[in-house]
Amino acid sequence: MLDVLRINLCSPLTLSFALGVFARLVRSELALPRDLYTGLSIYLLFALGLKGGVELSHSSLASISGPAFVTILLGCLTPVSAYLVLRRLGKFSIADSAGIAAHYGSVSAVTFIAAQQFTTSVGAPAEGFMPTLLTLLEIPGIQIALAIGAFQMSAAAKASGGDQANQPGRSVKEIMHELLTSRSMLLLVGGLVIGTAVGETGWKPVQPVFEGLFKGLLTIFLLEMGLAAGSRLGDLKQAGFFLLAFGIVMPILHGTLGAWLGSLAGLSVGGCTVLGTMAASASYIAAPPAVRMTLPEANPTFYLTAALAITFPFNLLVGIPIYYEISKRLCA
Amino acid sequence: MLDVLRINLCSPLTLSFALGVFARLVRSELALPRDLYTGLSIYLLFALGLKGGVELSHSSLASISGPAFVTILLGCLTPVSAYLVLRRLGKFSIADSAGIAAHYGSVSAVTFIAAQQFTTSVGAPAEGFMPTLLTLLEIPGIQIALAIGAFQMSAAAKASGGDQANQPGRSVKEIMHELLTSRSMLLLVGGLVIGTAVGETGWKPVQPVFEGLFKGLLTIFLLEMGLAAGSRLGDLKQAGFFLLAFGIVMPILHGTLGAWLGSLAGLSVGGCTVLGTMAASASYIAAPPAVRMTLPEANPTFYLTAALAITFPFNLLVGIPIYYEISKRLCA
Amino acid sequence: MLDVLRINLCSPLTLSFALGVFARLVRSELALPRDLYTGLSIYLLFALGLKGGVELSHSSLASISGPAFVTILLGCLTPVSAYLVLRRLGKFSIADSAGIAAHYGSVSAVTFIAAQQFTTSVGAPAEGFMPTLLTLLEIPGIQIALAIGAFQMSAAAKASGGDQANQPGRSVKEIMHELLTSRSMLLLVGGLVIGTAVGETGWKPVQPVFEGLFKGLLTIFLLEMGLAAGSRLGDLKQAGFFLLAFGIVMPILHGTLGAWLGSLAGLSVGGCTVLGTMAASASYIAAPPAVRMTLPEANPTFYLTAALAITFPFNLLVGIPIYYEISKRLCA
Amino acid sequence: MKTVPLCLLTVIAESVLKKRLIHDVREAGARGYTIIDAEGEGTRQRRVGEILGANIRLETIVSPEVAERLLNVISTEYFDRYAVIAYLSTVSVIRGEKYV
Amino acid sequence: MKTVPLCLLTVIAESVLKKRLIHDVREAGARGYTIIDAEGEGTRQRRVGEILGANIRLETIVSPEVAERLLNVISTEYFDRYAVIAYLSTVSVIRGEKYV
Amino acid sequence: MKTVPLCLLTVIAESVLKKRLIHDVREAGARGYTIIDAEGEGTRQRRVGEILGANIRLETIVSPEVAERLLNVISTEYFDRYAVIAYLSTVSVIRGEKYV
Ligand SMILES: Nc1ncnc2c1ncn2[C@@H]1O[C@H](COP(=O)(O)O)[C@@H](O)[C@H]1O
Ligand SMILES: Nc1ncnc2c1ncn2[C@@H]1O[C@H](COP(=O)(O)O)[C@@H](O)[C@H]1O
Ligand SMILES: Nc1ncnc2c1ncn2[C@@H]1O[C@H](COP(=O)(O)O)[C@@H](O)[C@H]1O
Ligand code: NA
Ligand code: NA
Ligand code: NA
Repeated sequence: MLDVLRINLCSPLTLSFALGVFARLVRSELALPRDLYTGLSIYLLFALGLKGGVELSHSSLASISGPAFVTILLGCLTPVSAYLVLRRLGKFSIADSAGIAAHYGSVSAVTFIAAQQFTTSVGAPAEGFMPTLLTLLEIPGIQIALAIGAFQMSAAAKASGGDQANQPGRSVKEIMHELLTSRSMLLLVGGLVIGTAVGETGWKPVQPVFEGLFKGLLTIFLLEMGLAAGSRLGDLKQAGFFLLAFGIVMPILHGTLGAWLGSLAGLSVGGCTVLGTMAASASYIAAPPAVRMTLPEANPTFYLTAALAITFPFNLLVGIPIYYEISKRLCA
Repeated sequence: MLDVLRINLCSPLTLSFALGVFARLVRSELALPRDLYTGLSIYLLFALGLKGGVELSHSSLASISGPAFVTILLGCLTPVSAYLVLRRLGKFSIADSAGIAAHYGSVSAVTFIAAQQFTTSVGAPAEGFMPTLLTLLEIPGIQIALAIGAFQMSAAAKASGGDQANQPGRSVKEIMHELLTSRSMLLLVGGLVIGTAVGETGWKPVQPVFEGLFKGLLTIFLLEMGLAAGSRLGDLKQAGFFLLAFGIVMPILHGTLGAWLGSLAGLSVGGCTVLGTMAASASYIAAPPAVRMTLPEANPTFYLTAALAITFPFNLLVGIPIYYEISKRLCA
Repeated sequence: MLDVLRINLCSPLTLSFALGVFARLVRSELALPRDLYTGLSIYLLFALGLKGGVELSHSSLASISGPAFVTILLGCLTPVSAYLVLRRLGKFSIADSAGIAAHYGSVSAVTFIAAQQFTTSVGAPAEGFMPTLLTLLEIPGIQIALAIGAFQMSAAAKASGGDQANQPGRSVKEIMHELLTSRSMLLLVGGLVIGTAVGETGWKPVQPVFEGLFKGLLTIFLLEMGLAAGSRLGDLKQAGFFLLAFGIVMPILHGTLGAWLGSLAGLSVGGCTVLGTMAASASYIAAPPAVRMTLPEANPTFYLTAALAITFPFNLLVGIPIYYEISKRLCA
Repeated sequence: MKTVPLCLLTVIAESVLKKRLIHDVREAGARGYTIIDAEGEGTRQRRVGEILGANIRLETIVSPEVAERLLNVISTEYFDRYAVIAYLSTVSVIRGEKYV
Repeated sequence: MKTVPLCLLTVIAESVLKKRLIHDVREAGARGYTIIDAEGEGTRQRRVGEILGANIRLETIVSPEVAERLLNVISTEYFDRYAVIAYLSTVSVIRGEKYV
Repeated sequence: MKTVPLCLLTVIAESVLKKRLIHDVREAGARGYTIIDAEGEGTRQRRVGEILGANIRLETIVSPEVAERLLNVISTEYFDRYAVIAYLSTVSVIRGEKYV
């Protein structure tokens, strides 16, 4: 276990993230240009999809249906559990609880990638169709949490005889459209389809870019993630102790649940680790704008700090090795 | 033929373009940052030039003079044929006819690259000096079409006793300067010269970037091209049926002419295919700003839609294989 | 010597720089997007640090202490010599002398890289810890020159009974903070630390990006440097003959001093060449903003033109081979 | 040169609102708008370089009636819950008839 | 603080005109200008993200005479055939003498 | 719609001054500011695309007193030695009380 932790901590990925946090702590002017950040995230998502697609072209439908089912199940369970914990135990407002739950119901692509790299490096690579599961998990969690929020708030408004009716809410259709056609969705699913269609032959000539550069560019991306997380550290106090604990304990619970469901669905140790990590991770790309648009009453400091400055580094540093150890035991 | 078409359709390049179009059709917010687009086009042009230069350093002057001559001939013929068809058959205004003709007289670098990739993948690589021909074809077509437009418009103005004299036209010198020192010209020619000068030895250390990454980055660029073309699809109706037919038939005629002239000049099957594709393609990088500046009366919807949303995908999907089949017969 | 010069002149790096200058001379609109420039410089500095770090992990502390000492000595000597020459011989104002001296006391990372590439290509690679020396030389020179400027100016103000006291100077602490936490410092030192920590194992997966792409991306960066230098050429006349001579003679003196001190500290021929180049080079990334902020009275035309349009190309084209020849003799 | 005095309405808002603001501007009857990326700080929080994105600065030249309508929409829909600032000034527009 | 009232002329135009507008501004006698990249929509067509490029927003602080001269140039050369909007306002400029 | 007339102070300056200007704006008591990247040319020299960086355009809506204070700071600290231009206008701000 300690050895696994050391491998994880001493990788350029983790250390780049740490460098980014450090740069913010010493108030450096270091910043990645906005367009570089966007370009890198487009690259990472598309490459992820493409490579997943090429590997998917070797998988049978039968082998994927069980894992797909448990993934959708995870997408329905985790936002509810997160919401209940925040509202009941944490005494957060309806909007804040739903807003944070939307982040924990969805999934962080970078954490997913880190988990894939990790399982490969410890010699237990995950199934080739994992990126397919990623796309299945990305959206339902956000939707369910936002629906809970909207429903509860209008109930509360009615109870207090409020005039919430004049609030120009955004239609479910609009939100669904935005999520389904969002950048990450299109690139992931598009990459998957293209990768499956072209197979190994088509993949070869583009492999130097979409596979060869992957880890190096991810290292640069993590530098930026570190900068973003570092600039949130100052908000930790405002977020409070409960949110700090939530950002660490909830992932462990969701991670265990994910690994367990994965083992039931017959995934390998690597697959369980990655599915557990997906369940444990909190989105900070797809969820924030959706929540900001739909639940503006929710305080961004809470959900951004929890997802980005607590749960993301936690998963990156110690979470993934933990889910791996759990998966090893579950699959033994 | 069908097999060749399948190879062409199932490449990451074509499918990325399709993904971009699809993203626009479903009104996704996906967009490449402007600077990434500029950066990629700088890279592609420079890499094209460099590689062409390195290969040029193996070619003799004798072998290139014939092909160079027919290329310049193509640059003089195609804008005239395009103008006459548009003006006589299509009944377009002088400005619109000249504006569109400028695009079809010039050449699209990305279509050129796709043709090179295609000929390599079917085992009939083109001559090493093709990028040199590209630079020869880039400019004359635009110039001739603009000259026709200016000349015809002032004739028409005189005929109607108009006061076109007070129109502050841009001098030929200014336009030539802009075209000759344009980004694409400088990078292509500069790359050619540098590549020729450094030869294989100097090329080695930079090869991983300028050759290794080429297809992968082109794939990303085509995603953006798809987005641009997709956002033009809505204008197809406004462009009308004639322009749609023009955007498909004209390339076939120009492509056949190019392949035929190429075979006369002694090019290989691959060389004829690529030269045919160059003749068939329509510029959407160099031509649009030149036309916008010089012939503002021409409607951008016409020339952009024709070049980008009709002819570019047509060539990419079925044009190139057609020119290849034609070239095979011509060279047999 | 001539052969060495030819190798140097016929590399894609040098020729790309020349292409950039040429583009400006013909008033081309060619320009790298600002964010691409920033992105490339982030990449180059980080890659430099990482690779240096990996190689540092093989070096012993004993082998580095001598070179480190002479490097710091160089950082103290070169700004003083540059200041004295400019003030006494060149009759520049205090502010201008100090401002230019700050540039020549610091170091240009791109020139450093070019020297490393050069020594490798002539078969005399420098020691692995050179990037560590780079970070040692980056800052003291700027500081010392700025201190001289501030001190002399307040002395002059007192002498003339001036009211310089009300000038809201920036505290030393602030300037030091900015320099120590500057982008280049953080990326270089951060890269060094990460590279040392992860060693060969961690380096492998990111090597395709941080080593494979290095020369190619540097080629693109030098295109931009050429554009920047080219747009300064017009200022050469304003800079005057003295500055032109200074920008060529001073580097030779500093380069000889650096190579000599390097040989005293036991560096190899390659190491002496690179250390000499470092001493000879003038910063145009770290120094300009620091000088602009602290000595606004200094004319940017002088220091930018000298560093960028005179000394940088001089070192790139002929300086480095000269320092190599000198080093060969010193180490013989 | 003949000019027409018109209202220049400037809105600075967090960038997630971009699409909605464009929609509102069109709905209210404006003939056009111009948008620029911006960063800034206000009473709420910093909006620069964070994952949520920065600000946009939208300006639109409109008749006083359209300006009034737009301000109403903006203040009821966004003011309480989003980072938004809006201000009006009068400018002399060439070919101003086009924008009424 | 002493200020001088001067004309602030703002021109929003399609970006192919950038070089020519800068030339016109200098010719008309302005002492400086500031340019910002912009996107927008007007009565002609959308000018964002297309290959032709987006808009620029140029502002220049000038005397009323220079403003008048510039407006004349812009309206005869560009208004009919290019996507352009221009408007004037009066601002109080510090060290305003510099810009007359 | 009720609006409050306030001062809109616009400062265009070389971008090395960004941090210091933000500091000054806060010190002077402004409640917020908005910054946009710009390029331009003035009486000193071109500030675009050079290594030193381009310009920024800062705007802040403030009370007349704060504007006066800020102008004083800017003119004593920067005017002589840096490329800076600053101008004031009056705008009608919605929820203007917030910014005083
Ligand atoms: N006084 C002000 N002057 C100029 N811009 C402001 C001002 N106050 C706020 N802003 C801008 O409006 C955005 C939202 O402000 P707020 O709603 O106060 O958080 C900020 O990020 C700034 O870009
Ligand atoms: N009413 C308006 N308010 C603000 N900007 C406008 C307005 N109308 C047009 N524009 C800008 O001017 C450009 C050209 O407009 P047009 O000439 O009407 O197509 C547009 O792309 C917008 O950026
Ligand atoms: N008359 C003007 N109108 C608009 N912007 C100006 C003007 N003069 C100067 N500027 C801007 O202010 C910056 C500094 O000007 P200066 O201090 O005159 O060199 C320039 O780079 C321009 O962006
Ligand atoms: Na999750
Ligand atoms: Na053509
Ligand atoms: Na030096």
